[in-house]
Amino acid sequence: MNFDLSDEARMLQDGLRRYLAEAYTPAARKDAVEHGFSGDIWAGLAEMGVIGALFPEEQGGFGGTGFDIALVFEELGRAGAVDPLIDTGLLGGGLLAAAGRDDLLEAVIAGEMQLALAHTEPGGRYDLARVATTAQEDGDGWTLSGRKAVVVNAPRADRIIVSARTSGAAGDTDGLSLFLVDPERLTLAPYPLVGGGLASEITFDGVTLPPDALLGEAGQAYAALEAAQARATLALSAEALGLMEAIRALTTDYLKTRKQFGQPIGKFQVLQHRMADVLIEIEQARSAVINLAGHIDTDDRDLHLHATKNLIGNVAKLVVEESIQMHGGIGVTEEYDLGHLAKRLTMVDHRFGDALWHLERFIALRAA
Amino acid sequence: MNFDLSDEARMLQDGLRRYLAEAYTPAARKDAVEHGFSGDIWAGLAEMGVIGALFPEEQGGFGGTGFDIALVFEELGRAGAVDPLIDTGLLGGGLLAAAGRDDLLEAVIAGEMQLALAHTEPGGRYDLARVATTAQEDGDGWTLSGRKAVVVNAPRADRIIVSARTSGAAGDTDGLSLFLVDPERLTLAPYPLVGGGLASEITFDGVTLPPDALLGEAGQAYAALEAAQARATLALSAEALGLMEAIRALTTDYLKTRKQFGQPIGKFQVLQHRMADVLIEIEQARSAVINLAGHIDTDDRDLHLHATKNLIGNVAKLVVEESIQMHGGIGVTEEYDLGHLAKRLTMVDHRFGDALWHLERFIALRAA
Amino acid sequence: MNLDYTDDQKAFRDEVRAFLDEKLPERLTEKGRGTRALTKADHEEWHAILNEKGWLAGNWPEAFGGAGFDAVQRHILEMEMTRAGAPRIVPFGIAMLGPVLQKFGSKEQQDHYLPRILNGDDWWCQGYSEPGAGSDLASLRCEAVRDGDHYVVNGQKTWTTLGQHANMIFCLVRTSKEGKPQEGISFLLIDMETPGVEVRPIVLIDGGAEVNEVWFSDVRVPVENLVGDENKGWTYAKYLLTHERTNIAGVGFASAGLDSLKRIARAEQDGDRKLIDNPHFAARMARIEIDLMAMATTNLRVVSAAAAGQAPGAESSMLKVKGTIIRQEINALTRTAVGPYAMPFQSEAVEGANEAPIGPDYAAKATGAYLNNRKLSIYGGSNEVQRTIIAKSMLEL
Amino acid sequence: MNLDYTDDQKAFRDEVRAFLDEKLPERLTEKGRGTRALTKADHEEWHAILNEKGWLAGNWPEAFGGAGFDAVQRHILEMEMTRAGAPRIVPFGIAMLGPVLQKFGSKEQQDHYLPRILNGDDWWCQGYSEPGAGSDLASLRCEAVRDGDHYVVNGQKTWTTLGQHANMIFCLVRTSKEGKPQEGISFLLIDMETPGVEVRPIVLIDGGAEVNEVWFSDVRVPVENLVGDENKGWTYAKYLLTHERTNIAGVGFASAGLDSLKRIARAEQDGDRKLIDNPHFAARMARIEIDLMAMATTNLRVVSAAAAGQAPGAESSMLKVKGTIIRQEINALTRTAVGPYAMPFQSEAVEGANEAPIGPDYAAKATGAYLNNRKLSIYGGSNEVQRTIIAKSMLEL
Repeated sequence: MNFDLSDEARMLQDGLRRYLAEAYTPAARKDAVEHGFSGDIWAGLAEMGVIGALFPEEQGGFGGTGFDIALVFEELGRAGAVDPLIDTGLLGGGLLAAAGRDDLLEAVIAGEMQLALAHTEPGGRYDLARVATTAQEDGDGWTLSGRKAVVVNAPRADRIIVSARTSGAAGDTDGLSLFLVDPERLTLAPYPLVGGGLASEITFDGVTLPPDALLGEAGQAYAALEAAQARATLALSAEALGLMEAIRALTTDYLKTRKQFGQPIGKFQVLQHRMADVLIEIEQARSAVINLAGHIDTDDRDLHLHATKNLIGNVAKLVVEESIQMHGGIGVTEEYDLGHLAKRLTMVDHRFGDALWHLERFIALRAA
Repeated sequence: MNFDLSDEARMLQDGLRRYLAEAYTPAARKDAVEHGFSGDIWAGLAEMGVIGALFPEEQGGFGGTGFDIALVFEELGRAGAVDPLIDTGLLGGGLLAAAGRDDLLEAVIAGEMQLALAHTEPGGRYDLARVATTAQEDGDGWTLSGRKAVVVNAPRADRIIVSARTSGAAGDTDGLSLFLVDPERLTLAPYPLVGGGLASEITFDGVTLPPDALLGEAGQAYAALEAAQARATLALSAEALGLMEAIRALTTDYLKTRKQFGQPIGKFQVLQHRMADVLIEIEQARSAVINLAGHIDTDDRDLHLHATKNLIGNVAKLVVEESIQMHGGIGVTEEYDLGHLAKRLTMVDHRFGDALWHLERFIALRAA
Repeated sequence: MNLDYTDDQKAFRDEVRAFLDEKLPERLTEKGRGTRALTKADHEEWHAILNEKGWLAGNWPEAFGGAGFDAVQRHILEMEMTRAGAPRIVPFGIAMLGPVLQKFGSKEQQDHYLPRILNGDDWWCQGYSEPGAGSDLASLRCEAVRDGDHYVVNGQKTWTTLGQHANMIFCLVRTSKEGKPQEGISFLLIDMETPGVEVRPIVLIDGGAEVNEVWFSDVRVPVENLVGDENKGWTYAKYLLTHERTNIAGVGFASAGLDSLKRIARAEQDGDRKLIDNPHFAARMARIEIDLMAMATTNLRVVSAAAAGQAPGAESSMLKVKGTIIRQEINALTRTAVGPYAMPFQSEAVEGANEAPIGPDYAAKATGAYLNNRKLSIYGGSNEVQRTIIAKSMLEL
Repeated sequence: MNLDYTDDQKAFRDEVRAFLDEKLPERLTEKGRGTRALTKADHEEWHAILNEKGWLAGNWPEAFGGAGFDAVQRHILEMEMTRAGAPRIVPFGIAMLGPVLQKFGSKEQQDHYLPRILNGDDWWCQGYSEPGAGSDLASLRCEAVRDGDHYVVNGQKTWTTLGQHANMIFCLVRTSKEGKPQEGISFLLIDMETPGVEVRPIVLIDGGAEVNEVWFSDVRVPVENLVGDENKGWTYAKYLLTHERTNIAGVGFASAGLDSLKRIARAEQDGDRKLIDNPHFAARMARIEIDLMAMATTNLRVVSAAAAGQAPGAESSMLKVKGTIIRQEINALTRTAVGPYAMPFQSEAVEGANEAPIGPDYAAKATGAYLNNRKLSIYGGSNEVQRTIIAKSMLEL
């Protein structure tokens, strides 16, 4: 049992924290918020090996454990970073790796390729098997028909991985296949996301793809999707932890400096105790992230996945609401840093399943 | 719309509050806690017309509205009274009234007869239809077989009303019948209840009853049981409100007098704000009781029944836990008044359905 | 005790419903439900319709052109308007300034300003909060120095809602630094066209810009614009705050929000069932509804007591706290209900907002409303201030 | 980072399990699960078994006859004992007084008292709290006045757990009224057989009488029973409180309580299903379990840091607060789980408690445990005191 970081991990953590503190200026963040990511910073991250840290050596990286992922994303969260490392790295990259496409993965790790996963569909909520989009094979390749919802990073992606059904019906885990699509074949109307970044709705209206667009084995994509999303959920949870820490630091500072009724508001016992409860819950979130990181490659993965994402969702709500309340009016203004962090933290509950969704699945697993 | 009490109601309230404040001495309460009720006080309540206030004129009373019931039980709760007015008055008396047994009801209203309802069975929890006890008719009357759980007031009852199945199976609403049983036919081992009073487990092992033991029509008792329990639930909710008020008063006094760290603990902002939340929730409980009282004879009865008992259960937990916490060690001692009140208030959630039980039924009604 | 409306009250409710059926423009209710913001003209249109009926100022005595409704009638009117999706009556002139002028204003001020509020000639906004003086109003610093027939005002106000539409602002200003902080405050009416007044929007977390900073640089205000006595503004401000607390519980908004949430939950697919049939979702929603059912009755009790002439005390504070908690929980659960479609940033302030929304219509406002309504527990006396009021009135400390 | 035990730690865990399998008397675990209280003899029997193995004082250095375990080993021992249903090690001698004597006691005190603790010759209890000085220990008033070779002690202690079994008590007494309140306190060892010591039970809300008042009337205590220096007792008391906080999170108790709750929920019929399949019940239970999974890891982090020589700071306070909340919620949900059978009053203190319980076995303790365990958030520094510690260490105010 050992909760200390290895020397390599600590070096990466220190380096990344320092880099982001310097590079992620207000201007860079604004750029990333509006345009999905900031090219310079993306290159900087790649150069530091941050993308490579998400993959094991056999896939061309030098990390890939749950703790590596947690470390990287906690720092990105702390900086309020917008860059789509989840989409390009863990979702897109993870699926490329599962399909053995080392050629493309190399470009991803080098920071030269952006990816997006077009999976969720309108009305599909968080159910990974609820895909109705179809891919029909004919002599010349594949024809895709269907709709995809809130495809994060699609407007900036060099390739989009699209899930579609080659057999079965929405809700089946069998029959899902993945396709690698050049976005130039699609019409993408970008829109902004709360907390920054870009996404698109995508309609496939008989889009044709060459035969080699198929990624991995036809009909067998569910397990790879599940594994990639589990790692993405760990990343998002760790990002949430970093956001919580940044918000806590901001709020603590505010409590010390803001005066009302003749004293710093941090002198008010009621705010002290509520802040203590916030701190306790953030420690719970930290342990939950550790639990998931430590079990991401074990049989207990899903139990911890559901427990962690449920807890993160609940704590995120508490942290957002209490920090805004303690700030008062300034907490709901766009200009102040808290707004950006609070929005990103709020959105954590809307990807890969919210607290209620994971609660129900935790109960089901425990009853099984 | 009018939230004022009528003059008669106000007189009853004032009289009852004064009477209980005087008569319900620590010795009288101890007597009632240990023996189920105190004879003098029971007679006093009957003489004041408190039992009669639970019944409408056509049943020999002079009240019987939801607001009459709420008024009486709020005062009983405020005094921490143990006397089994729910069992004798609303359950037993209500079922006698429904069966047209005015002869016995007269004795109840006069305070001369105590009743108990033997209905719940081991494993039956709060489901009114989950009765497996059977009553078989033969030429000479009825034979009862089965078990009843936690029959409140059985050891002190002059008559016990027993529910049993004359047809159907546990869970059916049809096929339930009621029987009036002389407790001398039974072996009752009394045991004490948390918060005071006595109960028994009852085993019917082929107990024979005369033909006229049947109360009302055979197989048709469910609606009467439901109505009686709805009124009993209103009474229990109002009692809970009275208990909350008594606990609040005790806690407020304690906060003003108990000193720690050099000042009354009520000066600590944290306790002030938590006490404010307690007060807010007690006002919610008061409104919930009013809602149920106002709808007890309407089509919306069950919606308000489930809403009110759910809310009462949740607020009771908050009030008990916060008041004990604010008292510190003395709050968990038997000698101090809070103990008795907190125990009674805690037990409210264990009769006629707890907060979770009513939540599920509220949801089902809303979905219907 | 009787929970039903009297026959008169029922008749009034029916009259309100008939009026709303006939006169409330469909275009305005659609805007309220959709993603588009109400414009200044929209508000003015609705005020004019109400004024024509004589119901714009339900709380004003008939002598001042109001409807002279009692608390129950006002409650009925508010509930029915909310239920019908009518725009909210902009409170600054009607609900806030009006009662102050009626109680403390001069005859000239009453004769001049009150009709202009009803007619829509003036759009008022509120100059109370300052940076550094949010819940702690007594510490405000914006100052007015007497100079002949004028006060010269310098300083800054903030959180001025809809100030961008206003031509007039009522302000608390410091006219003396002697004595206790609240003793040197005066209540001043300022024409926003006066040189030196500047309004700057504050962009909020949901992208909207409904609140503003208002800056005063050597703004000359005629002394006749002082309400009541100099240095007595604190008294008038407290009186105003009491009146602001009409409908403080927001039962109508909560009911409308809950109805909307239920519609969403019935529409959203959640695996093989609708979201409303997800027991965990249903439990959270039921708890809110049960809380709201109780609070609505608490509100009626306070309204009923007010109609009988009793002044609400700590009950207002209780309603404020519980009411904002309930509304915020409805907002939070609505955000949860829309699932991944909470993520698109769909603000009125963002270009292209008049395009079709991303995802289902009902999702467009969910996240913005959640974020924006965090303010409910902050403004109008934060919930922390309310809890202290409740505790003091109960603990007598 | 690695969440697994090392091979050595696993081997130790297996050794503990084998020991418990062999040596823990079934009679004692049955008592723990049933309705009967452990007697003094039961505790002494278990202590003797542990002492024979050398594991009674896991936290003591080997030089004093302890096991010299590090924090992780102590954690493993505690978790395994709790899981096996072993009686708790009575903390007053082993966990509390022992470390104080080892750090601040004289050689004579160490040589005399420490072996007697291990052998079970002395049963210690704690004299800290007084009426009027609960969480505010510095305000205590029980006084010791020097008279030749003795202190004469007068005053009262309260909440003295298991004092009815004890022959010795360690007390905080006031030896000076000068300076700050905490500066005049001394740490005194008192033989309870001394004339003038009186123990009176306090009956608790669950009917049990495990705590006591201890009264001192002109009790003469030899000066050699003073630990360390006069008026320095506050320092020793704080040191003791730190040690008391071993296992402050109560993860073992919580896990055992959750297991028991699950067994009950699987046994309880709820309409046509088992209670554990009631989604609303299952949701409350899952939330507790999810919280506990996280807290167990927080606890391991603190334990691991302690094993590496780091002194826990505000983390102890966080574990105390969260740990008591979780345990109390388990108690509350267990009470809920047993349904109507929470109503019978089934106390160890009530005559006839050795008869068969009313209703299912598992129901007998539910209400008593819920009520009694309200104390968890009160004693050992109330959760309010802990939150203040957390806030101060974080806000640096």
